[in-house]
Amino acid sequence: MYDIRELYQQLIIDHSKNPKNFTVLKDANRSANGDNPLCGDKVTIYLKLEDDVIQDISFQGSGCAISKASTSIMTTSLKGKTVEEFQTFFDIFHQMVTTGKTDSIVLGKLAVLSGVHQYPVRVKCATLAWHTVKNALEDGIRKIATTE
Amino acid sequence: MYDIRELYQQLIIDHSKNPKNFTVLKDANRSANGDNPLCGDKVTIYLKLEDDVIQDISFQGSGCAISKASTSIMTTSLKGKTVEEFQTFFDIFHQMVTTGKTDSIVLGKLAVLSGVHQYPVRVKCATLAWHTVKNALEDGIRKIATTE
Amino acid sequence: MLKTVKNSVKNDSNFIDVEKVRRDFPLLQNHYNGRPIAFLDNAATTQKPQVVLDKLNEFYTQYNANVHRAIYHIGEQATREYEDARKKVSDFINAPDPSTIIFTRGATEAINLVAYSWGRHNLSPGDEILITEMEHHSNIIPWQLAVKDTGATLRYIPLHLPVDGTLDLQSLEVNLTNRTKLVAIVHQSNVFGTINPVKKIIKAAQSVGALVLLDSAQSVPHSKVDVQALDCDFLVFSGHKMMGPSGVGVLYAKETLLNSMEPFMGGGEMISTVSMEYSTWNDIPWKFEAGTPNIAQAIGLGAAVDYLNELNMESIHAHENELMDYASDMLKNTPRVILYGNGSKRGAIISFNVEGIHPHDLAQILDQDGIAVRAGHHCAQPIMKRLNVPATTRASFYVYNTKDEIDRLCEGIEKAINLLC
Amino acid sequence: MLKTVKNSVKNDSNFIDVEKVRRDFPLLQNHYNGRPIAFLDNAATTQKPQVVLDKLNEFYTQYNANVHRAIYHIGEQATREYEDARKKVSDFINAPDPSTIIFTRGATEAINLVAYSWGRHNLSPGDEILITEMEHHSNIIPWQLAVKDTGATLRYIPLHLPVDGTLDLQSLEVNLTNRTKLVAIVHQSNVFGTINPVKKIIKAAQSVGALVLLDSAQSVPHSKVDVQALDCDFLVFSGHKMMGPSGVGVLYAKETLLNSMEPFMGGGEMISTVSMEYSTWNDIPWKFEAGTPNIAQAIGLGAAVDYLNELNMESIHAHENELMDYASDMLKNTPRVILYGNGSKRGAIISFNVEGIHPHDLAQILDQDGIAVRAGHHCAQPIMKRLNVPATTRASFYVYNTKDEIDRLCEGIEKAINLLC
Ligand SMILES: Cc1ncc(COP(=O)(O)O)c(C=O)c1O
Ligand SMILES: Cc1ncc(COP(=O)(O)O)c(C=O)c1O
Ligand code: FES
Ligand code: FES
Repeated sequence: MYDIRELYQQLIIDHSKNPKNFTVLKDANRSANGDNPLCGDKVTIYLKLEDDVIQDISFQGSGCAISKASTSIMTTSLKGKTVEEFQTFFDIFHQMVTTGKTDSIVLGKLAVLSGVHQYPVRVKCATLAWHTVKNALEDGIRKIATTE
Repeated sequence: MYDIRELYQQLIIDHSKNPKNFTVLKDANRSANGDNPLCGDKVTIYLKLEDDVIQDISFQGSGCAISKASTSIMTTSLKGKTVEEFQTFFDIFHQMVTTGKTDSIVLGKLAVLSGVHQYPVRVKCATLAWHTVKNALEDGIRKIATTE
Repeated sequence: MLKTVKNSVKNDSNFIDVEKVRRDFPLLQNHYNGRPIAFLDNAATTQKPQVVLDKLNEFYTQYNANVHRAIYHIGEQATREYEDARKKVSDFINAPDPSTIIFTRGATEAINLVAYSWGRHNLSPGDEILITEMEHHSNIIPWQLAVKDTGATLRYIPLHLPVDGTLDLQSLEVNLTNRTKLVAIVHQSNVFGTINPVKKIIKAAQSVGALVLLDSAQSVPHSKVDVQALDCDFLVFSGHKMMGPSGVGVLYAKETLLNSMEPFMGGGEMISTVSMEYSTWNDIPWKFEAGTPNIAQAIGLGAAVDYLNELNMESIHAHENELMDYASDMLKNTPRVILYGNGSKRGAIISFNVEGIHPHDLAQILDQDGIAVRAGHHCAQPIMKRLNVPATTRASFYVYNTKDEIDRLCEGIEKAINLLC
Repeated sequence: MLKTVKNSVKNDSNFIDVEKVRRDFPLLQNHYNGRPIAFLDNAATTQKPQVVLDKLNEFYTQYNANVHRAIYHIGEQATREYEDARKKVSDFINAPDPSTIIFTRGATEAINLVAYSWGRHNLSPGDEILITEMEHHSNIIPWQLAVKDTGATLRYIPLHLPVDGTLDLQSLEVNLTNRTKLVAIVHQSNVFGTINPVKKIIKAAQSVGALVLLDSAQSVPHSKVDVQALDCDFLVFSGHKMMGPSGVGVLYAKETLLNSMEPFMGGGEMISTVSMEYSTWNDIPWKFEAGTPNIAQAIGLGAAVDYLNELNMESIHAHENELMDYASDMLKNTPRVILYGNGSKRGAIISFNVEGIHPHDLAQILDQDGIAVRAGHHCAQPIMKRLNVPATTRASFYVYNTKDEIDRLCEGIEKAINLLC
């Protein structure tokens, strides 16, 4: 017996209903769009990047509870992080949602998404926004599609 | 247990080794080529047709024992037949090699080929020359391929 | 909790003893998470009765051989069974002759075959292909690629607005001109279930001299389709959507068309003679079946056709109609459910969304209870655009589905609402 | 009657316990006309071990679902198994990445895919495609069709004369110029068994900037093939010739090529986004797999690969070499037998004729004793022309064949001689 509540934990539901930083960032100097071709969902990430530090971040778009929650919690976790820190952070997060290996000290609230690794089709949902941030950081404005 | 000798009866073997009318007919006024795409074998039929009567007939080409014997016995049976008689004859022969229903009074020696109906792939062998005669009668000179 | 009317299964239909039918399907005997599997994704693919699996096994253990050129007995038997399957399929759609039945990998390959063999050799700039906004990607992309290669133009019959799952047939007249060379249209929509008035459309197309291709992937498995009565030029469908194995589908086309068309793929069996400089083609249908065919799959499809005939297509259709009526009623009475499509003639496919719940989350939650539905764009992105949604949830039924499964679906939706909203 | 050396089967090879292997193959347990079936037509297709049939059954009864887009668990499992099969095939030929493995219906479709997706977009008048006189029709017709559409020229590397089953490699140098865009060549001949010096040919082709396609339909099932060591650009083979189900084959291609190539067929799964005006493509390999794939067949092929690996490709090859040596010796000592082809590197395929007996009559007579061989042009009419025969008889072996079966073949030939000559 598996219990769906292991995937849809309360924190995920809360964030998906009331996502944080769900707005267009007025003074963004970076942005990128991400597509999930599997479902047709899209996300736009807005970044204010200064001296390699993410000063502010927001998002817009459509998505499932998993993707909304992942994006919302991500935005709250990235503020103040450097580009390099983001990369490590993403690596650890990516490992968690694909293998279940959680480093909750580093990931904090994001650890709530560890259940995703049991649902391979949903990995894209959890990582879409992350890939999009990565793209915004690397490339300014470009359209990306996750390839997972 | 089936016995291959029901297919390869002595008369068939004899005709295949020493086919009758295996020559180019000098005074032919009709001829046609037949191809068996299944095996690549070819036959050429030469006819001397006068007032709708097959005065003489011969053949050339390559083929298996079944096709050679069928062609050889056919040539011996067609001399003197009218075009119309050929058509009835072919119909009865065709029925025999596809269904096994033999009318040995009409078919005479050709009845020896009745075993063919048990080997659907070989029906083409037995009828190739017949189709070719039909074509020569209808059309003078044309290349035909059986469609069975 | 919903109030549900639990009919005894025997009464599900006048003809179909659904519990008896279900016993023929090994996969339906499985449980997941403690619940029997309710397979409600039959528009994507269907489950296989034991007789089809037995037939595959019979082929592989008794007469597995390559077809058409073998002298030995298992090769002859394989050939006979393969061509018998063609005959069964031919009879099933009332084709005039088995030679008009080409085995392909699926409906998709069948459409591509036409787009290459007919399309690339018959289309030029100025010519138009007319499809609809209701098409599956399989009946869009091949034409997008074909018009790119030939300079022809692709036009669409729009959906009726506001979207009710039907076509705007008034625009058919505007779009259908003597420039129209082909009308390629879905027989039954895989999103809305709408059964399009194809007979009328075929008549209209014929009046301007256009050919008609019917994408019958969703109709042939569920009702009696008669290609001669329809008088369509091409018709395609997939074996896996009608209880057959994966990896086999069918192109039917009129004999004169097949005879005049260029081959699609080159290889063994489709030739008559080969020289280094040029080759000549085999007769139809083999001209279009290059290489070793999907032998076991075609034979398995023949067994599926036998099984469907035994159940009787009219009885299947009646059972599904009953399920659809029930499902529509039940879903209408489920909170937050938005139903899409309400054409008067519909097959057993129902698309919906639940306000506030993403279709993928809904499908995930239903899966916990062993209910398999589809969430997504259903390979019909133009429809999603018109509906202005990224995706929908879709339940689609077959003869082995029950009202009880529909009850479970509605209960599952309520559960998802309680969890996520 | 021939004097035959009846080895105990255990000694047939150092590695393969052939009696044990045979027990894995249900079809080989059958008798015909009172004799066990000796299946000596493995170049046409091969028998299936129980593990492959079990895998097919597992798929259909446990997780039959459409792949790639299902949220529910059987759909996820089907997808996982399908992609696992791709990984297995990828490892089997040492491909750099599973994304370079495209599932097709067979070798024939794989070659046609290249002829369309690469050929139609990269060939122009003046360009040349170089094939050989030793090709299977599947590697001739697609190029005849492609040059007709593009105005390019098709050239042939001739057979060595007098015909010994090898290529005239001196003419390779003459024919290979900077006009040559593609060399498409059979890895192992399905008529002579000759294993062509493809590594040398690939080097030569690369030196003029030509791509190389290997038709490995006869090599991959019988020996270790390593696409990275060979450095070929394309390589194709068929599942049914390597113990897999019918209806599945493989195209391997270098990643950069696949990425730059246009799609072949359009439909579901091969797209990223679809609008009414244009569409964008999915990543490789899916870009080339339009529509519902041959799911069960690919998964079954994965099981066949597992089985072959377990037996070990080197052991299989050694066993077959031993059979070939034995068969050559035995046939040489059988009256009236004319053997074709004597290349030094050969797979387990032997073509011959018996003086005074048509190959089809011979095959028919052998069939009476349960011996299945092929008679015909073997889809290689240009070779027949060079041999100046309409057809040959061909015996071709696999790991489950025995010396005893070769003895029976030779006895059958003597019987045919007694009957017909
Ligand atoms: C050398 C060669 N190439 C290609 C093919 C074609 O394979 P398939 O018919 O499985 O597509 C064959 C088998 O018939 C072959 O022997
Ligand atoms: C309406 C319609 N057309 C075409 C197809 C394509 O069928 P397949 O994927 O079996 O080729 C489908 C199924 O997905 C469909 O529903
Ligand atoms: S389903 Fe679209 S992002 Fe999760
Ligand atoms: S085998 Fe060629 S005609 Fe009989």
